[in-house]
Amino acid sequence: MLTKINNPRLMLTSVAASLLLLGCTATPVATDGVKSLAQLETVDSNTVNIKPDPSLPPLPIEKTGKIEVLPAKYPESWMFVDEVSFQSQFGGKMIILDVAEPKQSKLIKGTADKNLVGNFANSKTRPEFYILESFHERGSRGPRIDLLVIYDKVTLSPIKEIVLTHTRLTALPRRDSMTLSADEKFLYIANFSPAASFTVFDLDSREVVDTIGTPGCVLPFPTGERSITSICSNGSLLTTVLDNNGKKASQHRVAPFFDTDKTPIFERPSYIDGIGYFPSFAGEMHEIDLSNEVAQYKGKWSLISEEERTAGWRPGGMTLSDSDEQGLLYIIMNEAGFDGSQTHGGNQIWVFDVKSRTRIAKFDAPNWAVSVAVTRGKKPLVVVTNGEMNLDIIDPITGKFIRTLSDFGNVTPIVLFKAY
Amino acid sequence: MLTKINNPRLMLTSVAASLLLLGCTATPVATDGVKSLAQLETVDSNTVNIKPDPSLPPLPIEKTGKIEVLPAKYPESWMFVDEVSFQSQFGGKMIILDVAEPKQSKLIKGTADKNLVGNFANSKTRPEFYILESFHERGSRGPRIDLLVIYDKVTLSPIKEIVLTHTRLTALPRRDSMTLSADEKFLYIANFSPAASFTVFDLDSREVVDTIGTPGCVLPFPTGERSITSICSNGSLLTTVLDNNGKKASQHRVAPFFDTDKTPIFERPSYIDGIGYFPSFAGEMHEIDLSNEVAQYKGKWSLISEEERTAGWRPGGMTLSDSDEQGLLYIIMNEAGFDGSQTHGGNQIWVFDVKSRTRIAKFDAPNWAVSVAVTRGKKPLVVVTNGEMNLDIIDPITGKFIRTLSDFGNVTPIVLFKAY
Amino acid sequence: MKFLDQLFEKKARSLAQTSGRRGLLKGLGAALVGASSIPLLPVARASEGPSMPKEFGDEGSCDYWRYCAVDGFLCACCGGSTNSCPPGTEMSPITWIGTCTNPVDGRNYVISYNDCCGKTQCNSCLCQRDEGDRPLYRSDKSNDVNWCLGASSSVYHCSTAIVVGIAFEK
Amino acid sequence: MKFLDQLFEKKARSLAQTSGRRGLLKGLGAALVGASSIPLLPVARASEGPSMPKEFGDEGSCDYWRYCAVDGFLCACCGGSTNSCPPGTEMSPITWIGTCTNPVDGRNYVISYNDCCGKTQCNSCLCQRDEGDRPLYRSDKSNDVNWCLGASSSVYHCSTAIVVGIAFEK
Repeated sequence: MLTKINNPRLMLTSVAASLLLLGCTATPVATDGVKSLAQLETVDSNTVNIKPDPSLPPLPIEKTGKIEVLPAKYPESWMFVDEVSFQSQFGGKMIILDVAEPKQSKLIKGTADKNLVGNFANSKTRPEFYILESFHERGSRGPRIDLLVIYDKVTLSPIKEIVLTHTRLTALPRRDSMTLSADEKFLYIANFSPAASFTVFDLDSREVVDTIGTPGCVLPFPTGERSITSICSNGSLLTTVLDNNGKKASQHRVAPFFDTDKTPIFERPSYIDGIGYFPSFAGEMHEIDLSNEVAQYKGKWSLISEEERTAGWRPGGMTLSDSDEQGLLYIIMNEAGFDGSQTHGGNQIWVFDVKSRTRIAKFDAPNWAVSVAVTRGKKPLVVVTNGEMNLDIIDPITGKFIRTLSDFGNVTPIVLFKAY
Repeated sequence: MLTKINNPRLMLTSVAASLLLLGCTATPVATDGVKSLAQLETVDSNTVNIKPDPSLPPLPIEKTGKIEVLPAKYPESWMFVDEVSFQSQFGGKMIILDVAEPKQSKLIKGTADKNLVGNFANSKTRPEFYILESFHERGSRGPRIDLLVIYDKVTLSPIKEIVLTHTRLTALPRRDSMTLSADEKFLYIANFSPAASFTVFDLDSREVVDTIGTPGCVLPFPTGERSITSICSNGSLLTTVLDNNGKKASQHRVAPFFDTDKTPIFERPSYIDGIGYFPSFAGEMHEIDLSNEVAQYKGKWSLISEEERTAGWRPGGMTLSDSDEQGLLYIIMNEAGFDGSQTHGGNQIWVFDVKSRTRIAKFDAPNWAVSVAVTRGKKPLVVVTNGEMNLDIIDPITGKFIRTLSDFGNVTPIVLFKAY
Repeated sequence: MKFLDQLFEKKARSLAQTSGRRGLLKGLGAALVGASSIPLLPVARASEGPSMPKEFGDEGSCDYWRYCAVDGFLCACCGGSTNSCPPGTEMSPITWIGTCTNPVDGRNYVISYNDCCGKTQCNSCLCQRDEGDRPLYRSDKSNDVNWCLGASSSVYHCSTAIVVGIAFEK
Repeated sequence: MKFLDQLFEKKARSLAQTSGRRGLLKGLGAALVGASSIPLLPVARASEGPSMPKEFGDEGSCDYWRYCAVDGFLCACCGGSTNSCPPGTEMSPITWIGTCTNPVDGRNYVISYNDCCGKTQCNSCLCQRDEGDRPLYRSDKSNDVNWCLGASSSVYHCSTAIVVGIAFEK
């Protein structure tokens, strides 16, 4: 029935199957079988050494319409990549990536759209994640709407969309633009118009509870059971305490501990055991205890020696630090830092034991480092967004560069989140 | 009043202006002037040789809110670039580009958004152009709407948006997805669901006149005064004749002149003096007279010699040909063509005098050629979308490569249109 | 779009050197087949033979045999597979088809390249082979069309390559 | 975003070599100035002197003096100029500011980096200098924010660099 093919390098077969296209109005054209021999091609490298065996049974006909699903619990090596798509911001998305997957084509597990520099938050206990995105009715034109979209982690489909009425923060992505309370009862959403506030969203009822003003203070760093700490324009902190319904109970100021002009700190902390670690532009590490009802400033220490400071070492990057589950902190360092280089990244990753406030390792970023993240588990991998906007995978124990991940839909993957 | 600066290489000045930010809730922080000398930098190459002259009067304070406008008649060297943004299709746009502009920063004259692989048409006589685009309410989700947007060429703002109800053609962009009647009274809009039809739009009243089915036949090639010719799945043509109101008067078949399986032609013609030039995959040139009420097939001739055919020469590319105002036709040729290479582009541009059906020139595409276009006027420039998705500019008289245009917002600029 | 390979792989000018290499099977009078019409297809069904049917190759590679007429992002790289869509997308019911030869059994199969729709472009594993591709007037074989026109979302995400029949010898 | 330069210019790893080069003026206690509040600004006005005020350099180059704190696409490359928006866009009334030194007269000027909004990103002449840039808690000096939040469209297209005052000596 089938043309016998002895030499796969000169394969040419004449076929004609039946003519059917549902909904197609084109007049089916009867084809008359034997075609010109105009093109003889070698077969692909993939198949060039295969000798066809026509005695094999034919492949089964496959069903259409099949859609994949994901496990409810994501493996430790999976991460959420915030692909902000800086030069085409309607195309932003979260990419769910297995950074330990050896096979290139299996890196991507799925995606969720995130329009116009949307914000993202992830749940550790609920089988869902949260995207806050905005749309104009006509792309760049027409009325704007801000939407909180609750996604099902298994199907990657929206469960519910909630219209929000306070202008959400739209800035380069960061890990703390939306955060969850310790018990994951409430989601806290940063607003910025540029008046600053945050919206409390109840994850059980899936309804907005309230929006609470934080004049001059930004971002919702979760604190204790039911509190939110924000960082203020005068170098102080503001903790908002909620009641059990998510309504404001009280607000508390923590005295200024830095100068926003002279000694600025990054507003992108890492967390270890209830302490928020906020590096300064110049290389001090500020500790803020976020484990109780009100934030408490715990002092600072230096990431760098005097010699290193003189040499020009500074921390820097878009997502410049992360912590692993063993309590180590990883931070990008730039040997040629200056005021202006703070978001540009660096050439090394330094690893700190924050308990002893000592550096325990450092390794070179193989291709520059703009952002850093660490996977979950006892044997974490360090994932670095490099200068070419690909991801370099490094073993933090040995400091050894493992490989570069590219062509996973990445254009500007500047924030990575642990997946649960 | 100002710190005197003698050495611009060691510039450091302490400044403090007044504190005002309309609508900003941040508490203004009083700054105390003298700052740390932590960073001393050399100034930029731009300015390094300038000796500041403080006796000059200060720069005037500038107004905000200024928006540029364009001339109603675009110069001959301007083109519309269809930036389809293939890997981020919400970010598609038309870029108005002066391909003869020597200064890099002045290449772009303006842009108009074109969402989800929208279609474009340009008017020669009206101070407007047309974009057909689609939106879902929530980016990739929600109800879809197809919109014809009429743009003002001077302000690059929408004049009117018209909702269309027949599924518009969504395919890789081409020059003939929307076309105008010879007198520019009517706009013809291709629909494809995959049932094929075209919508007649009155450019005077700015209203839809009618939608006319063309079963099995696609694309609206303008014909004569008030006719539209489409190309059919059996290798024939269908001409639809309209009355003066834009309603269907009659339809006429032109007998099949090619085999859509064996001897396919490109559906992307160039036009010279009322004749549509449709190359075949294998290198024949089919002439269709579109100057009268009903299309007339005028026969074919070969772009290539027998030797060239044997060697593998074939035409190919996304927008593989264009004509200049002197009546010359430019077509991309691939020396290693095969059935499957038709949209891949080629390594040379050949120039034909279609009256004498002879090739009068050929030149190498400096960096591969995927699409080709020619500017208006007596001294046209050839513009080639190259394999890196930049534009190579070539002088067709000498065949000499002039320069490459890049970084003009281009990602996948695969169709170019003359601007008027 | 083959010419886009370069863009994604950032290898300039490789196209000119490689564009003649591909072409497992030419455009040979293949069928007008919509995936949703499979039950009506008079094609050979998988037999219940003693040995198992076989394929060979990397379904994440553009060279894989099923992709002979493909033009798009491979769903096998996007969280889907050759015959399934990534999570949260929707498979278009209508599409274009190609006829590709399985090098393991030497048979020609009708492949339906159903698009997965409803999320922003996958933007991984761009593959443009175009063997047997025809222009818009042969819509059944036209891969320039956004076939998500048949889905509830017209946003193209990636392309599958589904075995929907055996192409009969003529 | 400076690290994006590479992406756009396709020059890998140049960042590490060049990131220390820039820095015309450090972040020196500059002003909280919104462009819409200019009439209220107690700044020096252009004098009616005999010689003309001067600037020098290519306003399409990231090195141009006015761009010392910029982070975005330069409107001067997008159909606009240092102080005007491209056709069909809208200038945001609020924004962040920097203080840059004009090398011709040696003066420090307050520069307002008003975004132009309402069309898809210009995607040309990406420039990230960030001198004096501060995080979100100092929103007046924060260039990570999409300042199109003050315009009718929140879609960012490009950034201007408008002289809105002279920075006084302290």
